[in-house]
Amino acid sequence: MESAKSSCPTDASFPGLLAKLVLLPSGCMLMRLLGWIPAIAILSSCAGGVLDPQGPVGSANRMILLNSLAVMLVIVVPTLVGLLAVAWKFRASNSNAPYDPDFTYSGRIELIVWSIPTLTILFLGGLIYYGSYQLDPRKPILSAQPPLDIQVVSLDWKWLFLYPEQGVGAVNQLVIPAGVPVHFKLTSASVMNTFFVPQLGSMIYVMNGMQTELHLQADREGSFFGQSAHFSGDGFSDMNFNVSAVSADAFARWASSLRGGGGVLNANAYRELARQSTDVAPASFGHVQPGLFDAVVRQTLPPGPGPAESAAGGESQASPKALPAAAAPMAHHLQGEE
Amino acid sequence: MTNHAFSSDISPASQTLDPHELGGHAARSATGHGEGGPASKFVTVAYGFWIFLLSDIIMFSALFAAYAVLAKATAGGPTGKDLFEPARVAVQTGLLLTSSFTGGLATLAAYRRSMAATQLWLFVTGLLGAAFLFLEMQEFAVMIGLQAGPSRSAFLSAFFALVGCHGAHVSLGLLWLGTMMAQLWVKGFRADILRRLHCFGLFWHALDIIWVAIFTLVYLLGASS
Amino acid sequence: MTKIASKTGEIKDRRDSAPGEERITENELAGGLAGYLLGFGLAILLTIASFLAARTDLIYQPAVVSALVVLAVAQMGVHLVFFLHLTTGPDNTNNILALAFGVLIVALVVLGSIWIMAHLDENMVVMTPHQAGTMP
Amino acid sequence: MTMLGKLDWSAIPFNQPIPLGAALGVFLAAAAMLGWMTVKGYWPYLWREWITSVDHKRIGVMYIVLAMLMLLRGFIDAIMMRTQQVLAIHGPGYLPPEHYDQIFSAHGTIMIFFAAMPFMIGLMNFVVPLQLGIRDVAFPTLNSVSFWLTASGALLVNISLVIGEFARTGWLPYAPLSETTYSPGVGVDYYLWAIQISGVGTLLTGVNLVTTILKMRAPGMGYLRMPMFCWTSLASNLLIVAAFPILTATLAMLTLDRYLGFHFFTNEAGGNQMMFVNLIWAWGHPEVYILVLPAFGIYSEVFSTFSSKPLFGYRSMVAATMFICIVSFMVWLHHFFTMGAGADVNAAFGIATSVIAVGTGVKIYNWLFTMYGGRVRFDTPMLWALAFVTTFTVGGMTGVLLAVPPADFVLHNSLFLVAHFHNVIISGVLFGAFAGFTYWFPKAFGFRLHEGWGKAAFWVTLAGYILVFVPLYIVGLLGMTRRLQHIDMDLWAPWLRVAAFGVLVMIAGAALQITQLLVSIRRRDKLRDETGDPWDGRSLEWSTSSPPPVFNYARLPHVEGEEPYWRIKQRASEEHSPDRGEAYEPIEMPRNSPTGFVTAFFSTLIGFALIWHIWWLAVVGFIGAYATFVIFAWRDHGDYEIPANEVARIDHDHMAARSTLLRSRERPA
Ligand code: HEA
Ligand code: HEA
Ligand code: CUA
Ligand SMILES: [Cu+2]
Repeated sequence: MESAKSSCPTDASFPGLLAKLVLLPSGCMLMRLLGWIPAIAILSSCAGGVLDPQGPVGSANRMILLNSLAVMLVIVVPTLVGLLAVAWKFRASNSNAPYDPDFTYSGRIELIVWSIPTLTILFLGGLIYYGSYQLDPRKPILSAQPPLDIQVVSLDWKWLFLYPEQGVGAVNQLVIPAGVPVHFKLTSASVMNTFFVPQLGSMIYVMNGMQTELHLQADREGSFFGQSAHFSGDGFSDMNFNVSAVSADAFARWASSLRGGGGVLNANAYRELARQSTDVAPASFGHVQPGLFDAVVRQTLPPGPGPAESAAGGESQASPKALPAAAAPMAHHLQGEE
Repeated sequence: MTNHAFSSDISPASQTLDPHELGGHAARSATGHGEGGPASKFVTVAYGFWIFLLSDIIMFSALFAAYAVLAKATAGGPTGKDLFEPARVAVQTGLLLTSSFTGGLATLAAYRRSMAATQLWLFVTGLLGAAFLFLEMQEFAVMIGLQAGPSRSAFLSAFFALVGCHGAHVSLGLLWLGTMMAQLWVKGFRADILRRLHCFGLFWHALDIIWVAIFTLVYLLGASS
Repeated sequence: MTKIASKTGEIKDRRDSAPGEERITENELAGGLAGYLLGFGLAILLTIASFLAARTDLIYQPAVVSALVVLAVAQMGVHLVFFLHLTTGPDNTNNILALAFGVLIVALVVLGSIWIMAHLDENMVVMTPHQAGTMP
Repeated sequence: MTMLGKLDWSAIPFNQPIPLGAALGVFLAAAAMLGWMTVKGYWPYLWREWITSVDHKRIGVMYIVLAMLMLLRGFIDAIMMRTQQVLAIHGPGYLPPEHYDQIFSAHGTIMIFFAAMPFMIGLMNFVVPLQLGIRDVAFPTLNSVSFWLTASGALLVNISLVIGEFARTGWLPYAPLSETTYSPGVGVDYYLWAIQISGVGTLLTGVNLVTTILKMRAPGMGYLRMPMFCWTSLASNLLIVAAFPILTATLAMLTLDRYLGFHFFTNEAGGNQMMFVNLIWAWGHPEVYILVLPAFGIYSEVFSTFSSKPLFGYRSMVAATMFICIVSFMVWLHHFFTMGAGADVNAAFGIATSVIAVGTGVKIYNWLFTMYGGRVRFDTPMLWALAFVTTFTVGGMTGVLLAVPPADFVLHNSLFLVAHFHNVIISGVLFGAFAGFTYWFPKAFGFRLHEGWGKAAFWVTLAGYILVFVPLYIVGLLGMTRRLQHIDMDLWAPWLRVAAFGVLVMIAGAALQITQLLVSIRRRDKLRDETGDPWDGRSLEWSTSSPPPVFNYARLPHVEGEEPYWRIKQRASEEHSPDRGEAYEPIEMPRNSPTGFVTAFFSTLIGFALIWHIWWLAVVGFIGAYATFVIFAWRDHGDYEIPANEVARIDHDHMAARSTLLRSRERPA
C-alpha cells in the first residue's frame, strides 16, 4: 500500500476502461448513458468522498471498489444491452423476427448461463478474500514511522479524541500528523456509532464496553470531513468532526500548546461530557486523566445516561477551551473545501 | 374414520412390480408427493402443524444461540454451577419424558376409539406436565429469592428466557389439553377433534425434544463445566 | 380419509402420511404400544447416561461436551422415530424433508451466530472489572 | 391515571402541528368513510362478503388494498424525507430531529412489513390456489386470521401517529439505542408490538402456503409441473417459516429487556448489543428474499405470457430459486462487515453473499432467452418487467459491490447503500407488485386496467425512480451517510436537489397510477374481460372465469403436463370445445368466519394495552382471544355444500363465453 498519487480520475485506470466500454459498441446510446453515470460520479468526487482518498487505506478501498465494479460491468453491460435488444427484436409487431415457441431449453445455453456469473464470482471471491485480509481494520499500516495512538470515544452526540502519549484531548476535532500511521482504539460511551472519515478509508463500529481498532493514515496535509455513519439518536446529524492532517512539527506544536492551556478531563468532567448534547462546538482539553479510555471501555465509568438526566440546554457541560486557531482550521459546519 | 386401510393402500400389484416404491410417477397414481391430488384433510392439518412446529423449533434455536453467546456473561453474579440442581432437573426430565409416553398411550387409545382410556391418559399426561411446570416455577422462585433473577446478568436473562419459553409452551399445552379433553368429552371422536388430538401429540413430543436440548446444553453442561 | 374419490371428485393421495400418523407404525417391527415402550425405555436409558456422563470422572473432562451432545442427539432421534413415527418410507418423504430443512436452518443460525459472535468478542476483548483501571 | 397506565393527554401531539394535522386529517377521512358506509348501508355487505370471508381470493384482495394504503403512507414519509433533506442544507428544515427520526423509521417499517409484504402475500394468496388448480388454501380460516393480524399491526403503527410516538431508531431498532435508557418513550414499544402481532400473521401465512403448495395440488400437478410463481412462492414461504421465528425471538428478547429488566442487549450486566445485530440480520437478510422471490415468480409468468412462449430453462429456474432460498440463510453478516469480526468471517460471508449473484444471474439470462424467439407484447405488465430486469441488474451489481468487504468499509450505511436497496426493492418488489397487480387484476375483478394511463404511470414512475436514486448513489460515493436530518456539506447539495425533483416526478407517477385505477373502474364495462383469459395466458388460473366462482373450478383440473392450460386451449381449439363432458358434483366449501377479525380486534387491544402499560386491558384482551379460539374450535359445521346443479349453472355460463373465445382465436402452429 504505497501512498496515493494525485486523486483525480485522470490517472485512475478505471475511467480508461470505462471509456473503452463506452466506445466499443459505438452508436449504442444506452451504453453511453450508462457509462456516464459512474463517470459523473467520479468527476464530481474530486472534491472529496470515498473516490478521492487521501491515504493508503482509502486508496486501497477505492482500488478494490473500482476493480470489482469494472469486473461486473464487463458482464452486466452486455447483459443490459442484450435484454433490451432481444425485447425489441422480438417485438410482436416485427414480422422479420422468427417465432419459435419451442425454444425452451438448450443444454449449451444452460451451461453458459450458470458459468458466466460463476466465473465472475470466482474472480470477485479472490478479491474479497485477499481484500478482507489486507484491509482488516486491525492490521497495522506498514511504515517506517512509528504509529501514533489515538483513543476515540463516541458520546451523545459528539466525538471525543484522546491522545494518550500527549496527555491531551479534543472534542469534535481530530488533529493528526500527515504521513504517520494512526492507530485508533475506539469505544462508545452510550449507543452504537460508526467512526468514518470518507477520505481516509475504512470505517468501524464503536460500542459501549467494547473496544474496536482501526489503522488509518493521511498522506498529505489537509482537512477532511469525518462523521458517525451509524444513526445514534436525535443529535446524530451533528456528530461530525473535522480531521486536520498537519505536518509532524505542527502536530507537536499543537499538542504542546494544548498541554499548556486549560481544560481538564477527569472522571467528573467526563460524566458531564457524557450527558446528551447536540451541535457541540470543537473544544479541547489540556490535561486528560490517564486511563480514562480504559475506564470507559471497562465501564468503570458508567455508560452515558441517555435522555433521562440530560441538560435541556443542549450545550456541552464540560469546560473545554477553544482550539488554538493556529494549529488547525477550526470550523464546526464544515464545507466541502479542501 | 373407521375404515383403516393400511398396507392394502398400496396395491399388491404395485408392490411386486415396484418393491422399493421408486417407480415412475404414472399419471393419477399417488406417489406421496401430492401428484394424486390434494391430500386428505388429516394429512394436510398434521403437515401444516408439523411445519409450524419446525418454525417453533427455529425460534428456540435463536434463544439457544443467545444462551450460548451469553452463558459466560455472568457480570460477576452467580454461574450455572452455583445455581443448577441436577436432582431437580432429573425429576423434571423424568416427568416430561413419562408424559410424552403417556401422551403416546392416549394417541393409541384414541386410535382404538376408547373414550375412557383416551381421557385417562390425557389426564395423566396433563398431570405430569403440571408437575413438571410446578418444579420449574419452584426453581425460578428459588433463584429469584437468591437475587439470581433475570435482571441479575445477561446469562440469567438468557437462562430465564430460554427455559421460561419452554415453560410457557408447556403451560399453553396444558390449556390446550384441557380444552380439548372437554371437546372430546362433549363431541366424541369427531374427525376434526381427532386431528387436533394428533396435533397435540406432535406438539407435546416436540416439547420433549426441546427439553432434551435444554437439559443437556443448559443444565448438564452448565453444571459440569 | 383414505377413500379414493371423495364427494368432490378429488383423488386423495394414498401414499402420503401425516407426520406422526399412527398407521405408519403398523408396517414397522415395533408398532403400537411396543413402539412406545421401546422408545420410552431407550429414552430413559439415554437420559440416565447423560446425567451420569455429566458427573462421572471416567470421561476425559473436556470431552464430556461431546458425550453429552451425542447422547442428546441420540435421544432426539429416539423421540423422532418412536414417538413421532418418522420413517424413511416414501410416504414420509415430505415430513423428513421439512425436518431436514428445519435442522439445517437451526444449525446455520446457532453455529453461525456462535462463530460470528466468538470472532466479534475476541476482537473486542474487554478486561473484567477486576482488572479495571485506577479511575475514581 | 393508573387505570390507563402511561397514557394521558400528553400522548397527543398538540404542540406539533404537522403530525397533529396529519392525524386529524386521517381521523376525519376515516370517520367520513365509516359514516358514508353506514349511511349507504354497506356494513352487512362488507361483513358478509369481505370481513368474515375466508375465500383466498377475497383475502388476497384485502391484503393488496391494505398494501396500497400503506404504500401511500410510506410514500408520504418518503416525500417528507426527500424534501426535508433539501430544505435542511445549512438549516433546520421543517422537521425537527425527533420527528424526522420517526419518519424514516416508520417509512422503512411500513414499506417492508405493511406495504411490500402484504402486497406479495396478497398476490400469492390470490394466485397460488388458482394456479395449483384447487379451491382454497390449506387452512382458509387461518388465512383470514393472518390477514387481520397483519392489519392489526398496521393499525398500531398508524395509531402511533396520533397517540404517542413511533420508534426513533431506524427500521431495525438496534440496541442499546432501543433500550429504555436511550429510548424511554413508547415509540419502540409500538414498533415491537406491531411487528410481533403482524409477524404471527405472516408466520401463519407461511405455514399455510407451504402446506398448500406441498399438499394441495390438482391431480397430476407434479412438482415440476407447477408454474414458476408457485415455486417462488414455495421458496418465499419456506423462508418465512424459517426466518420469522428468529425475528419473533429477537424482538421478544428486546421486549424482555424493556419491560422486565432483562439484559440481553443492554450496556449493563453483560448484555451484548452485537447479538441483537447478529440475530436481527439472521432474519433481515432472508427477509429481502422473502420479498423478492415472489416477484421473480411474477416476472417469470409475465415474461412467458407476453412473449407467447413457455418459460426458458424451467428446471434451471427452479434450481436457482431453491439455491437462493438456501444460500440466503448463509450471508447475513454482510450487513455488519464493519463491526469488526475480522478477516476470516468477513471473507467467508462476503464470498457467500456474492454467490447469490449466480442464482439471480441465471434467472436474468433465462428471462432473456424466454423473450428470444418469442412474440413480445409490450403491455403494461411487460413494461414493468422490462424495467425490472434492466434496473435490477444494476441494483444487484451494486449489491455485490457492497458484498466486497473492503468496498463496504467505505460504503456501509451511506446513501450508496440506500440507493442499492431501493434499486433492488423498487424494481424488484414494487415493480413486481405493479406488474402482478395489472396482470391479475382482470382475473380478480373481471375487467382490465386502462392501458394508456397504465403506460403513462409506468414511464413517469420509472423516470422519477431513476431521478431519485441515481443521485443517491453519487452522494453515497461522496461520503454522505444515511438518516441525516440536516446537511452541512455543499458537496452533496446539488444531488439532493435532483433527488428532490425526482420525488416530485414520482408523485406524478403515483397520481397517474391512481388515475388509472379510477378511470378503469369508471370504464369497466368497456374493459370487461368476458373470457377469463385476457392476456392469452398459459397457466390454470386463466381457465376459469373472471372473477372466478367461490370454488374456483367446477371440476378440479387434471394436469397432464407443463403449462396445462395452454394444452387445454390447444386441444380445445382443435376440438372446438372446452368441455370435458364430465358430470358435476356438489362442492364443499369452508364457511365464513369472524374468527380472524375478532382475534385481530383483541390483538390490537392487547398490543395497545401493553404499549401503554394498561395491564388489566391486556388481560381482558388475552381472555377475549382465548375465548374466540374456543368458540371457533367448538363449532360443529365448518363447511357448507354447493349443490351440483348450482355448480353446473355457474360453470355453464363461463363455458359458453369461453367456447366463443376459443373458436375465434387461431393458434399458431
Ligand atoms: C419496500 C421497501 C421500500 C420502498 C418501496 C421504498 C420506497 C421509497 N423510499 Fe425508502 N426505505 C426503505 C424501504 C423502502 N423504501 C427502508 C427499509 C429504509 C430504511 C429506513 C431506515 O433508515 O431505517 C428506507 C429509507 C428511505 C430513505 C432514507 C434515506 C436516509 O436514511 O437518509 C429515503 C429518502 O429519501 C427513502 C426514499 C424512498 C422513496 C422516494 C421511495 C419511493 O420509491 C416510493 C415510491 C412509491 C411509489 C412509487 C408508490 C406510489 C404509488 C401508489 C401509492 C399508488 C398505489 C396505487 C395503485 C397501484 C393503484 N427511503
Ligand atoms: C429486495 C431486496 C433486496 C435484494 C434482492 C438485495 C440483493 C442483494 N443485496 Fe441487498 N440490501 C437490501 C435489499 C435487497 N438486497 C436492503 C433492504 C439492505 C439494507 C438494509 C438496511 O441496512 O437498512 C441491503 C443491504 C445490502 C448489503 C449491506 C450493505 C451495508 O449495510 O453496508 C449488502 C452487502 O453485501 C447487500 C448485498 C446484496 C447482494 C449481493 C444482492 C444480490 O442478491 C443481488 C444479485 C443480483 C445481481 C448481481 C444482478 C443480476 C445478475 C447478473 C446479471 C449476473 C451477473 C452478475 C454478476 C456476476 C455480478 N445488500
Ligand atoms: Cu461490538 Cu464488540
Ligand atoms: Cu442482506
